[in-house]
Amino acid sequence: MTDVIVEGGSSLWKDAWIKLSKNRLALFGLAVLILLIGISLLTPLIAPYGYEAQNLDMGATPPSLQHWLGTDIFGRDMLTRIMYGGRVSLMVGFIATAVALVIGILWGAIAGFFGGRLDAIMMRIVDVLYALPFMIFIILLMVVFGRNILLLFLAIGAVEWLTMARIVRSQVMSLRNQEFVEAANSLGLSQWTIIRRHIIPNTLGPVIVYTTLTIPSVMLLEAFLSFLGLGIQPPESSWGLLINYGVETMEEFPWLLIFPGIALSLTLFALNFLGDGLRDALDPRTSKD
Amino acid sequence: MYRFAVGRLLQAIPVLLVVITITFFLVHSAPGGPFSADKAVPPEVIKALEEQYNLNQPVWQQYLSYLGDVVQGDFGPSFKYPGRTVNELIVAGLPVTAELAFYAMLVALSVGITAGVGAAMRPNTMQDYLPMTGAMIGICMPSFLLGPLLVLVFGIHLNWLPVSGWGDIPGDKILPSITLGTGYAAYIARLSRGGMLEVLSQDYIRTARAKGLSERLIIVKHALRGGLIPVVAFLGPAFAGLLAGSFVVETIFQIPGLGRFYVQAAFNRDYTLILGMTIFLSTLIILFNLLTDMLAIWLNPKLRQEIRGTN
Amino acid sequence: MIFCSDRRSTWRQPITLSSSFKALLIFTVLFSLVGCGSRESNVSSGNKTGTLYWGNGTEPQSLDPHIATGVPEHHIISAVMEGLVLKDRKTLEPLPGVAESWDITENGTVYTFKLRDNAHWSNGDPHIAQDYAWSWWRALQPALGNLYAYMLFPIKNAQKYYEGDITDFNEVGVKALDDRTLQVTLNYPTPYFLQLLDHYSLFPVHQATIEKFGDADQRGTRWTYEGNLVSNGPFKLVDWKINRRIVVQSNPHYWDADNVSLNEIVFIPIENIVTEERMFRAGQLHVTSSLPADKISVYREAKDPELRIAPYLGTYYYRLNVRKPQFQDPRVRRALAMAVDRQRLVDNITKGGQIPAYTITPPGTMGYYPKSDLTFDPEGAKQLLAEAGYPDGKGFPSTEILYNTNEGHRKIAVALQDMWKKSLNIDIQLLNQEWKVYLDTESAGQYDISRAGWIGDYVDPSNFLDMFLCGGGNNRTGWCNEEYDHLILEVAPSMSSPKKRLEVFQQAETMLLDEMPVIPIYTYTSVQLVDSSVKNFDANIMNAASYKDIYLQVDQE
Amino acid sequence: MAILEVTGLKVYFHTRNGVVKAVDDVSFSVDSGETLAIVGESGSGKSVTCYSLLDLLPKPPAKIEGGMALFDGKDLLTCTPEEMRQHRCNDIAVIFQDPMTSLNPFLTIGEQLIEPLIYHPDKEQVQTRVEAKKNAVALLDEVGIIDSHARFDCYPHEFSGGMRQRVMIAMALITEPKLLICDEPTTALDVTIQAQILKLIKKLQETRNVAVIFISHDLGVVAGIADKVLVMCDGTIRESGDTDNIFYKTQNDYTKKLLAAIPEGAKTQPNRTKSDETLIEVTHLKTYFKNQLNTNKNEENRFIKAVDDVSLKISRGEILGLVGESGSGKSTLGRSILQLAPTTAGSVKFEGEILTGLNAKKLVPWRRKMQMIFQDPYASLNPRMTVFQTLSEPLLYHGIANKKNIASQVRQLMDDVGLSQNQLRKYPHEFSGGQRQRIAIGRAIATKPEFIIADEPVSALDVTIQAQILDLILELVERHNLTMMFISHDLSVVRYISDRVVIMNRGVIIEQGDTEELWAAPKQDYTKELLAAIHMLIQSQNALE
Repeated sequence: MTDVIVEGGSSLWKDAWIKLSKNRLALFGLAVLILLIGISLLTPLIAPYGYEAQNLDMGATPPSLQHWLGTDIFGRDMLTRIMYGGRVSLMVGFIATAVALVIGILWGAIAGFFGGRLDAIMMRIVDVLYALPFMIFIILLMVVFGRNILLLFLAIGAVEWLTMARIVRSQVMSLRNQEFVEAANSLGLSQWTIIRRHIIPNTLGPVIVYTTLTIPSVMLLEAFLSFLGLGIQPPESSWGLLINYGVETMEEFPWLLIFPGIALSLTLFALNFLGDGLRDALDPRTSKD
Repeated sequence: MYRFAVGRLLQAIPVLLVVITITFFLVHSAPGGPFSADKAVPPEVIKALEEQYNLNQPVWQQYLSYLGDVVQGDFGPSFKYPGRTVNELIVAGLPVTAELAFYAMLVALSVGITAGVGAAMRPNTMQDYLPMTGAMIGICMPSFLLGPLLVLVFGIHLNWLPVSGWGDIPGDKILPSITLGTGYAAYIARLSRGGMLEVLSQDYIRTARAKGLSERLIIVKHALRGGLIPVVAFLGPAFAGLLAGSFVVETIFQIPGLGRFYVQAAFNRDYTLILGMTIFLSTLIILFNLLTDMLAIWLNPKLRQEIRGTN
Repeated sequence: MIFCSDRRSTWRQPITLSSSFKALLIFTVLFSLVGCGSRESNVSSGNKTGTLYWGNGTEPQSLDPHIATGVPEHHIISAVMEGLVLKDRKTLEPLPGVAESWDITENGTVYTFKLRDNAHWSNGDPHIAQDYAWSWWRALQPALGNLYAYMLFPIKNAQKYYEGDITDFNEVGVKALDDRTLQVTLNYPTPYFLQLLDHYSLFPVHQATIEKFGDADQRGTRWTYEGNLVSNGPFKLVDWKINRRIVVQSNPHYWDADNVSLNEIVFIPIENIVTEERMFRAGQLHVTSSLPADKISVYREAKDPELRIAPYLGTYYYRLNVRKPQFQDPRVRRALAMAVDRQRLVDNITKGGQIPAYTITPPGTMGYYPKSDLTFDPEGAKQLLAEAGYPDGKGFPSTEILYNTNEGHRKIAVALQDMWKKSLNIDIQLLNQEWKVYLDTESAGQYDISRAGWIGDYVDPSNFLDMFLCGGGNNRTGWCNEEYDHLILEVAPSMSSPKKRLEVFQQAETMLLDEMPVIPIYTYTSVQLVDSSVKNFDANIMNAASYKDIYLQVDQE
Repeated sequence: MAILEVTGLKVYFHTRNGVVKAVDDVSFSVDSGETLAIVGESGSGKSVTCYSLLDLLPKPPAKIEGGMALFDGKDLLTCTPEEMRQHRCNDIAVIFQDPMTSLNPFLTIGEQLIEPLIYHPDKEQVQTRVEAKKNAVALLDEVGIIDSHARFDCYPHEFSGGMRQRVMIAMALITEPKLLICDEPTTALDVTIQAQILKLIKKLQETRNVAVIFISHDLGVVAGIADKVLVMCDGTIRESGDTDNIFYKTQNDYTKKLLAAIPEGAKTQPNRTKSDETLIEVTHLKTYFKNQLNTNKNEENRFIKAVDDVSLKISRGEILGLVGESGSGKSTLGRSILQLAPTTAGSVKFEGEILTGLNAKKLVPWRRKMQMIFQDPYASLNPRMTVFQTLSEPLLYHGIANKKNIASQVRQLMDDVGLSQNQLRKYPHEFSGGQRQRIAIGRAIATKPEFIIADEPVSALDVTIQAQILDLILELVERHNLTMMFISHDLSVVRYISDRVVIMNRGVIIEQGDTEELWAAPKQDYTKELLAAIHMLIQSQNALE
């Protein structure tokens, strides 16, 4: 039995792209995201100052011509800090969410599709992970494995995929007794092929919407972990950390909070518009023309 | 219905057992003992202390004796606060955290559902975009930012509400509940809007309208029940999140809840306190998940009969 | 729609919205209104009823003076208990406490204390000399885990008894001659011994109460909790709600009860200093335990009278692990020390009025002003580093600064990282570890440079210099110098006059600073907010408050 | 006197890709006591016309461009929402098509019945709950719900399709309307129940002197009930007049096409040379499901006996019709034969090989030889796969085609099922019901099977499309020499297509035999009752001839 090479396979995504390009809001979201990613990638070239270049006399000055977004208490240029912070936050946001996405979808699809005792066991495991004390888990990770970025993804991924698994499971359970799944069964396709080709593409809608909500919360979780010493170490920083420090001096130096906050919320809005647009695009019922 | 509840409770016991076991060995393998301190502690003192809390026994023996105690409801003494038992600390902190989580859930549900339903009634108009944009801001606004902001505006500049404490001064429960509840209000707004839009497109809504019922009655009596099912499904994970999230809010508003204890216990390697709280919190989460599942079943008459077995 | 807060005018509904949206708006506004009754802040009500609201940092571990170690515990214990000797609230000179008077023999090794006859416990029992003999016996029981047992070691044979070399407590130099007189014999003349008597590890404890709740050396008994504690201080414990408040009220049986003006003190445990500052501004606290660094400059510019900054007997320093290859050569250690611009660090980063420190012992400790040739000289440092084999920092191995998760430590580490990079061109990394892990790593010596700080237990150079004795529990640098130990352990105690004693300490300190296993950075300052209505709470380098003298008075502007 | 006078009604849908003229200048009138039937295929605008009268159309896309609808002198199209509520409560009521989704699953039927009475817009007509319940129970009896007092507090899911439609009728009549709009009330029901509902509506109309607008796509149903008929197509009226001259003296060719599409009469082509080799043999097959409803352990109804000890043979080249009402177990039997449903006992042999008991892996080669066509064209195709992907999957999976000739094979399939090849890139939702069923058939014959089970392939389609699909199936059976089991509840369709017929009820085979013999002389009385229900419809039609 040759594996199914479907010549027109990619068309689901091709059509999705055609539909997406007609949705102005989604395009705006995509443009903003590409802009942010672009800036992050080019940061080493276009950053006005070194990210750890301190200038203690210039401590915490408001936005000026020299420093467009002002400086932090060490006199470091905030615009550069936000750019470098973007690199970390976006990387962490996308990769950790991807990890959570993959594990969550597979776990949810298998639990939902097979049901019965397997489903009960898998879901009880999810309940156990929900209840475990996250804090101890973090400290242990930090200490036993030392300190590097991969650890951060493991820590975040281990928490985020739980809810994703729940969503995908409820979606798959409703799809399971649809007639086209029974038709695929009557063709004699293997369980795994049915899940891969028929079940998962039809769960993309709600999964995408949830993903666009996960990325910002993951960025904030990264800040909390970095603050504890698990994530990135000073003098590097991320949007979450900048916001965290900015909150403490909210009254004295408001710009330390406002600009990273704008960066994060811009990402969130862009992601949401893109996510809604992508969900509609992947839903064949929305007309292509 | 109760047969279903009993079935789920029986399932909860092995889950709890696994949670206790994993946490126990997780905690004991974390480096740094409960008695190390900034000032150098003479070795003979450490030996004496460990004897008193029988930490010198092999780990699995401690585990078995700990399980023995837990079964009788004794969660052991706290290392960090000599003389205080874990039961005492939890009894002091749990009601506050549960109450905070409850009020936050109240805020989340009331604001979230009102916004969601309002948006669903007139989709793609100002009354839809305004709450939904607000919801998006709510999601992206972390509580460690929203809390201080509310305190500065309402607590200090306008001096309407107390800045901290829980239950000492009237009205001191409002700001913390709003801070903790906002994030979830945003989620619930989006979920209830989706659920309501889906239900409002159903045939039986058209039947209700054809019967000449008023728009308001159709929403409240016919649409709400079906529309809010996705929200009910979300309550389980949301409650777990509220309990975990209360740590930040308790620190900002100086609330004597379990959240801060939980983090401090981890930092102090207060083994019995961590274990005790993990058991309590996970029981609370499991119970709440069971409650929300039963509510979801109760809401849907067809499921309710299938479970109860007799029509 | 009128709001009830006095200063705000009416706030009308500007925009009209569809009906359901109005419902939402009205609902949220009403919901927030519910709390708005007439509310008087703690400070204003406290000033009327003589109740002091005190921000006390973290939740106290225990009020047993022989177990507690932290500053929050120290505040409460010094309110409810009192030692033989008190300290003057400005000069910290010894003042008569439970002991009415005392005389010291010629050679300064035997002290005889005369107790007051009207001294009583808070439950009315008479307070007699035997209480002290029993209490100090209890303080030296190893099972109790008393981290401050070493404060009693100046007493003859105390250390031997604690370490189990001798078992008969009578050999220890403390004897109650009769109900009113207590005789204490020391190993060798200790000029600061009277100060030790004001430290809570030497406070008396009520034997009957302790034995009612378990044996004397049992750690986790409930004798210090609300309703049980019997103490001899100006206040007595009335209420203790975990994580909420600890309330003490004036103790009628106290020997000096009539001069105590405060009726009640409420200690509020506040974890987060940012929250504490907000509570102060909302009038819920008379005194805060600390203040966030960035807020200090705001209060200073505003010349706010409620801001109080005072020198504090403590030094913030960095430990260098001499066992590491790059730090074996003292010239490298010295170069690092010389490259630190302490003045700019204190002005721009810590901003708490700290004093740049060039010696380990804070200047002015019991009249001891240590001299040091350490100055900020980046060029000299660069040159010294080159001499030590690392011209322009080349070849210098990558080094890590270890610090525990804390906002203040992070800022200082980042600043120093940059200073060393700029002037010595060496590559420094930062390692932020959680508290217990930090302690573990440090005591196991697995660090290059680590952040450290020491707050004096009593005002005497020995409390600082003892840290660096060979094999000392707190000497985690791995540095050892017999000559230094000899000076501190043998030569200094044998000096007859205090002045000569200080000269020996100077010699030892100079030796320490030449080798530079540690880099002094700044001398601490106590920074806190004190409401204008709080009187007689004077600043001193131990940041010790004598609660019996404090009174509240609103001064009419 | 005309109770409803509609002149020049125009309703357009403003969708993203242009304006759709759903109703374009329609005029008609209805007198009280008279039944007007509006007939047309799906998409002809018959429902939109009626719903626009009661303002039930979703406003953003739909917009009433023009025209007037006078009801007792008042224009429905321009009245205020408050007045419209009065009309909905007192004057006009609607019975919707699908009883399964038109009742609120979360409320008891009693509650939904008394709602219009206790929340009546004008105050003096408001009734107390007790009063309203009395009226509701009386009405339930009238529409034929047995022990209505007890069933008052039950939930919709506890009623069968037919019973629910009776509740809908009661719900419509409770406010004593003057005009009753029935939107295809019997389409989703079985044939015997269809007859009963039509009789009920007729009786109620006479007793209450109510004007009725009866919307349907099935002329057979309309013949027996309507006084006047309106034939609509693409939003316009093609013909209107009394029932008999529409049915028998029509000149309009569109109406003729509709009349011709009603399948009746015996199977026309001669039987092919039917070989007597048995392809499928089913012996004592049992398929039981755990009865979710009552789990108390008494033996008797612990299991639902969907298929209860069935034995039958299907010989090669034959089309076997399997007939039964909904819930008779015919679909389960089909799925059990294909091993899609877990069988409890008995065996299924395919060309002598026993299939029951084989695991999934071993079944794959047999799967190639047996395929299935499903009932609901909307659900049986994966919404996110293009036609090309749906058709190429079986071909590639079973190695019938490889990368090179897959495109040509798929195009060949498209021709076989009569679809244009340029639609390969499209998604299922872009096709009509009939076209989708053609895709499903294409997928079924892709693996060149020998045996196909068609589970109610045409019951969800319009009558004209039905005829085309049946012809397609017959042609394919012919060309590929297939053997087929045709499952349906529609007797006239089964008679049109199958050689032999098996009648099934409650999981048991009642009777089986050649189609025409069975039609002429049914032995079992259940079969008689089934056939009688069909005759009733045909007689009313003949009577008019």
